[in-house]
Amino acid sequence: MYEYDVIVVGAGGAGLRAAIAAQEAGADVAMVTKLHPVRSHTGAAEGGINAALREGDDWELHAYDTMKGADYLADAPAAEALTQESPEEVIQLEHWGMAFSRDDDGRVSQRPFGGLSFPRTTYAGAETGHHLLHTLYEQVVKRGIDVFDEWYVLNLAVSDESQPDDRTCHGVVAYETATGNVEAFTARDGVILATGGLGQVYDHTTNAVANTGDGVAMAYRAGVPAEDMEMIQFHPTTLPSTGVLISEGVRGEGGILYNDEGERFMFEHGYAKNDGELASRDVVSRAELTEVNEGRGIEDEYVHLDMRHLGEERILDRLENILHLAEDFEGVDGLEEPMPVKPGQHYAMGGIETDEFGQTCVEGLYAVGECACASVHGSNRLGGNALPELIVFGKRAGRHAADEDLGAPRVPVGQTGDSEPGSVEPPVELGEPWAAEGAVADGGAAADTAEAVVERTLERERERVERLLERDEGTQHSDIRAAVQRTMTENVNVFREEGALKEALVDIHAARQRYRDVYVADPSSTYNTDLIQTIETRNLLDIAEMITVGALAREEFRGAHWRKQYQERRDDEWLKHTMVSWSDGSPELWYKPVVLEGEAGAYEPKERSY
Amino acid sequence: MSQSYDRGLIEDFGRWREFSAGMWAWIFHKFTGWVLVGYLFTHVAVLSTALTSASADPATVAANQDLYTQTIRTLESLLVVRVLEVGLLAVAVFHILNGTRLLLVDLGIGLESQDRSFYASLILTGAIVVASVPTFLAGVSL
Amino acid sequence: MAEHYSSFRAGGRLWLWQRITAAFLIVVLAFHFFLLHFVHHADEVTFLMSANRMETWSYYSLMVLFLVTATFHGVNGVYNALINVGLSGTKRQVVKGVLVVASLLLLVQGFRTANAWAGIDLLPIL
Amino acid sequence: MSTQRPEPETETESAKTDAEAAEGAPKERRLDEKRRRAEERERKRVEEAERVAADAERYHLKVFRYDPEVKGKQEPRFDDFHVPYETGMTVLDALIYARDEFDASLTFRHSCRQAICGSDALFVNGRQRLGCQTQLSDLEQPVRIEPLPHQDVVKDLVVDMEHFYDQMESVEPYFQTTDRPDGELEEQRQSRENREKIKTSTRCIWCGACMSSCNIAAGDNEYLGPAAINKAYRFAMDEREGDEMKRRRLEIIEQENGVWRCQTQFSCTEVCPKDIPLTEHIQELKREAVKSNLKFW
Ligand SMILES: Cc1cc2nc3c(=O)[nH]c(=O)nc-3n(C[C@H](O)[C@H](O)[C@H](O)COP(=O)(O)OP(=O)(O)OC[C@H]3O[C@@H](n4cnc5c(N)ncnc54)[C@H](O)[C@@H]3O)c2cc1C
Ligand code: HEM
Ligand code: SF4
Ligand code: F3S
Ligand code: FES
Repeated sequence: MYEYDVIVVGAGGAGLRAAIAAQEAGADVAMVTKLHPVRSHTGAAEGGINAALREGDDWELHAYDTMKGADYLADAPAAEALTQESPEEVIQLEHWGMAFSRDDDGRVSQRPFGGLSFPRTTYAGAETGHHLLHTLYEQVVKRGIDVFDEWYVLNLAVSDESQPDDRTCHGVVAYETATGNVEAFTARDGVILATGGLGQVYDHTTNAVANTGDGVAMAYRAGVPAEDMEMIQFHPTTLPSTGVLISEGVRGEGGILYNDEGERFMFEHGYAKNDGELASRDVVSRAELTEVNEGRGIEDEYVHLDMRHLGEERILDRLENILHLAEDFEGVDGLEEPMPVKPGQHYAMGGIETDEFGQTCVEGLYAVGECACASVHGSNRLGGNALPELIVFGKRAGRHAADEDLGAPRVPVGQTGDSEPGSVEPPVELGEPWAAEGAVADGGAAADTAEAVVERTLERERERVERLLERDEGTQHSDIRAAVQRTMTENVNVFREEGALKEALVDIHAARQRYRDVYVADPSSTYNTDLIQTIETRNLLDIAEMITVGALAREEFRGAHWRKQYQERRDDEWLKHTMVSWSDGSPELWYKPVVLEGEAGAYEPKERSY
Repeated sequence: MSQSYDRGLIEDFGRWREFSAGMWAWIFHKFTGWVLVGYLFTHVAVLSTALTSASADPATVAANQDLYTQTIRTLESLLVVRVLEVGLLAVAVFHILNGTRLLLVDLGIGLESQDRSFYASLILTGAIVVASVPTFLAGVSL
Repeated sequence: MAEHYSSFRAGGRLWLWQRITAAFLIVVLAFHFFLLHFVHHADEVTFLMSANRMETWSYYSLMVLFLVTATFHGVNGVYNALINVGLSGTKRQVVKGVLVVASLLLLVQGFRTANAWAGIDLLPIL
Repeated sequence: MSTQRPEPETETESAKTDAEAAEGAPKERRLDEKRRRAEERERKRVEEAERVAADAERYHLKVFRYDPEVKGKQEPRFDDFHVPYETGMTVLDALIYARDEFDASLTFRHSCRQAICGSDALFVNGRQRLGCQTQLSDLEQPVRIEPLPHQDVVKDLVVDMEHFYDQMESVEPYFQTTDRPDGELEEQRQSRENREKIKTSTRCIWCGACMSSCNIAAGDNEYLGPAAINKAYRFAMDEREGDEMKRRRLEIIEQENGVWRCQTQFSCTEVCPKDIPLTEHIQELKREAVKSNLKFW
């Protein structure tokens, strides 16, 4: 049993920043992470970090771009917090030694990015995330913060009151990969979830194999609502064979998209008459797929991204990494030929519902980074807006968890008087109604002391691990995972249609049934990745279901969410967040209004054209 | 860690087939270096003992009949000694050439062609040694 | 966890000397070999000739310097190699001691040999 | 492989009725074309699949196995896997296939699949490489996959990285400076040239390949090793830290287990998946250290 003031789960950019902030605010902090910190997927981010640093730019413009990019589904207080604090956080990174690309005068360079009205994306070559991650980890090393790496967090220790809003999180239970020990970590002040993305519900994704949405699933089952889960960003430029990302920086620097007929289709086919390639990601992704579907794709699968005209010097200076990626993973020399690209799952705008300090409705439980939904990105995230989210909200949550007073939040969390119930008509039963695991959440048990809550969770998780290890026949997680990925990719992709969404629910239900039979083939307690993946797969099932339920519920076309039947944005009815809560073993759907009122006034929804 | 498996050093050198140029250069340089120190010690030992037995008699010395000269001559007339000397030459030449390569590397010169310069050292060593064989074996009585 | 090293050690100095002596040795060793195997064939070596050469000041000092640098270079090389395989603690001190003593012996012996040829009456062998 | 299409069937239906209205419209022609091509491709794919199944183009992997707890794996052994080949398949893909299809207990670290997380450095056909960055087609069969040499094996292909992390963290791997610019939003200036100079050194992904390939690091566990020295280089050469810090950095790397241990074997440079010129950096630091010491000796 370990005890700390603040426990940070996950050591990507968000977790590291949160840990540093909490420690600076005087808390005794530990990080628990299933990967060594430098292995986190933040390292894969390429393009950059948006910050209004320069003359002629200001946070209000950035906030405006963000809200517009979000198609007005973002909460203004969160978006404003992001844009106001991003500059100082970026400078902080620079002061911590991050190797930003530089202008001739020695200042940090900025470049244009999709959907931005000002070239405000700071970057470090095409490896921005790598530098950010390592710079932050270096600060954690400097501060001597305890890091439990290769410890997989199995569950949250949350008390079991009937209303999620009354519950408290007292810690987490984790599995030490190297030894198979299951241990409890008690958090006196708070638990911060920073578990990152969930791309593994799709098979063509830019996300890492470790991005299985564990945090979202754990919080969800502890009663915290998941917000806007249907809002999945598909990045328009990923390599067809692997899903490896070709940064938006390529288009930012002037890269051009061509179809099979050599047309610059973003302009020539009128997808974005003004911004062309630099339109928002959802717009470009749909344009590419439309080209492919209308027969103008190359090999009917992808389009070409050409950067040859930028010249070798500029490419080597700013996009060198892209050359390596195209070469190693697609066998294409970006200096000599155009690169094949197609859309792939990239980012989850939705996630664990939090306010602008990262707090969830469960006392003592925070979420930051990609697993959280503050909500900054609404229905579509702008490129370069996720990394600032990590550092801005990481810092806020860290300080808040360490009991610093940051004022009252303006983004409401949990069910309030403004919430509105919702429903979909699923073709099958959703959730796990058979789960006998406790009436309300499977996080904790009705117990009053923190110790008892933690102790119960520990027991329960030990049993779960043992149960999984004991069985020696049934289904293997890899089959279930593959089935989920297949159905999500086929049915809940860029273009969404009611019948297909329902089909996905049927498949997910079938997968859940099979999961009841799952077994772990590897009997070892040393580095048992089979066991860990089996547990992750359980999380993927919940995530897939949340995404699909949200997609089925939202009957409009907004941002990344496109519905065949509903070809327009419907502000009168749908200017609200879709919320899914785990209730009695099945998802409960409800809505909460979007907060458009910010410091800079109200963000009036306008038509989103680029 | 419950337990872990240490494959030990044997396995490393069991992998010699997979060594790269730089590693071979390192191994050869080590070997030749050791041989050279070894030789330095023996060399001084042999010379000094031979000298002890050299008589101080100027006449014998003048006639090159002193013990020292005779010891050296006897030694030099043995084929083994000659062959060993060729070996020594090889060792010394390689050590010099590769040593020069290392000095350049230390100065940051030719880092990209370090493997080629190693092969060059080898080939040159071979060439010099082969070319010197006649001289080295000259006048040996079998 | 992170050990902290701060005290300055002479590692760099030995390293530098190893290079400097090496540079010197390239020339002298080549000269030595060439002289004794090519100019004069090995089997023609005689005490007299050696003595004659040694009596020249410059040759004598070159050879003494050769001895000193070669000894330093060789012994330091060996010591370094041993450290590289992880020799440490008392063992290392012992090895160091042995090497130093051995090189001193070598130097003295070499010096006496040279003197014998040069006819200098310092620590005579003869 | 993902096929992202909005309902192909219905699309086809409506397209057909459209076609009756406006026969020969270019869009329609293209769609017809596309359908034809799709069919053709599908036929090809099936043929291809049959062909592959028939002559079973499989890659032969020999994978190191060890588990301290599992009977039969306590004595290290090599297992054979025959993985069906697809174009573009990497060593990591092959391992994942083998694990998912043949033996779920096959254990190896991996995450990003794109050479950035540094978890899957392996010893493949006698050389340290990242599994995800290595194309099967570049390798001779059987492909021998082993855990990184010179590190203790925890299980199968997983090695104990603790020592590597300790070395990395022992060089004060964090930015330190005494003078910060005034002004709240002022950044420290850095010239482009200086950033260029440290660029390659900042690319390290902590994969440990270099350390594993270095015989000195293997023989002498105190040696900082190329990656840690490179980390030190990254800071020592960063002009933003200032001269005073640079001296301190040089002191760290020139301690007895620092740069002087390097014997310029070059294997580190050869295996580094991020093409960091490690030997060059180490050599430069040696010279820097000597230079700064000459002033003091
Ligand atoms: C290829 C790519 C390029 C991108 N480029 C950009 C860009 O240019 N600009 C931008 O702004 N954004 C970019 N993004 C988005 C951005 O990088 C991510 O959203 C962000 O890095 C996520 O950071 P994180 O800290 O939330 O999560 P991660 O960095 O993914 O970290 C998650 C952490 O949680 C830990 N964890 C997960 N589950 C558990 C568990 N069960 N127990 C314990 N620990 C756990 C993991 O070990 C890991 O340390 C990009 C994303 C991708 C995939
Ligand atoms: C003639 C020119 C010579 C040159 C250019 C030369 C060069 C070098 C260099 C650069 C090293 C250091 C290798 C390293 O630390 O990475 C070295 C090592 C060594 N040298 Fe020389 N050397 C020469 C002559 C000699 C002589 C005459 C001797 C014998 C007395 C000798 C014995 C050694 C030994 C024992 C080592 C250590 C080898 C090891 O690493 O184990 N060298 N040499
Ligand atoms: S220097 Fe290269 S080989 Fe070494 S750890 Fe870093 S990336 Fe890996
Ligand atoms: S392999 Fe080792 S010896 Fe030096 S050049 Fe690299 S660190
Ligand atoms: S899987 Fe991340 S480096 Fe290979």
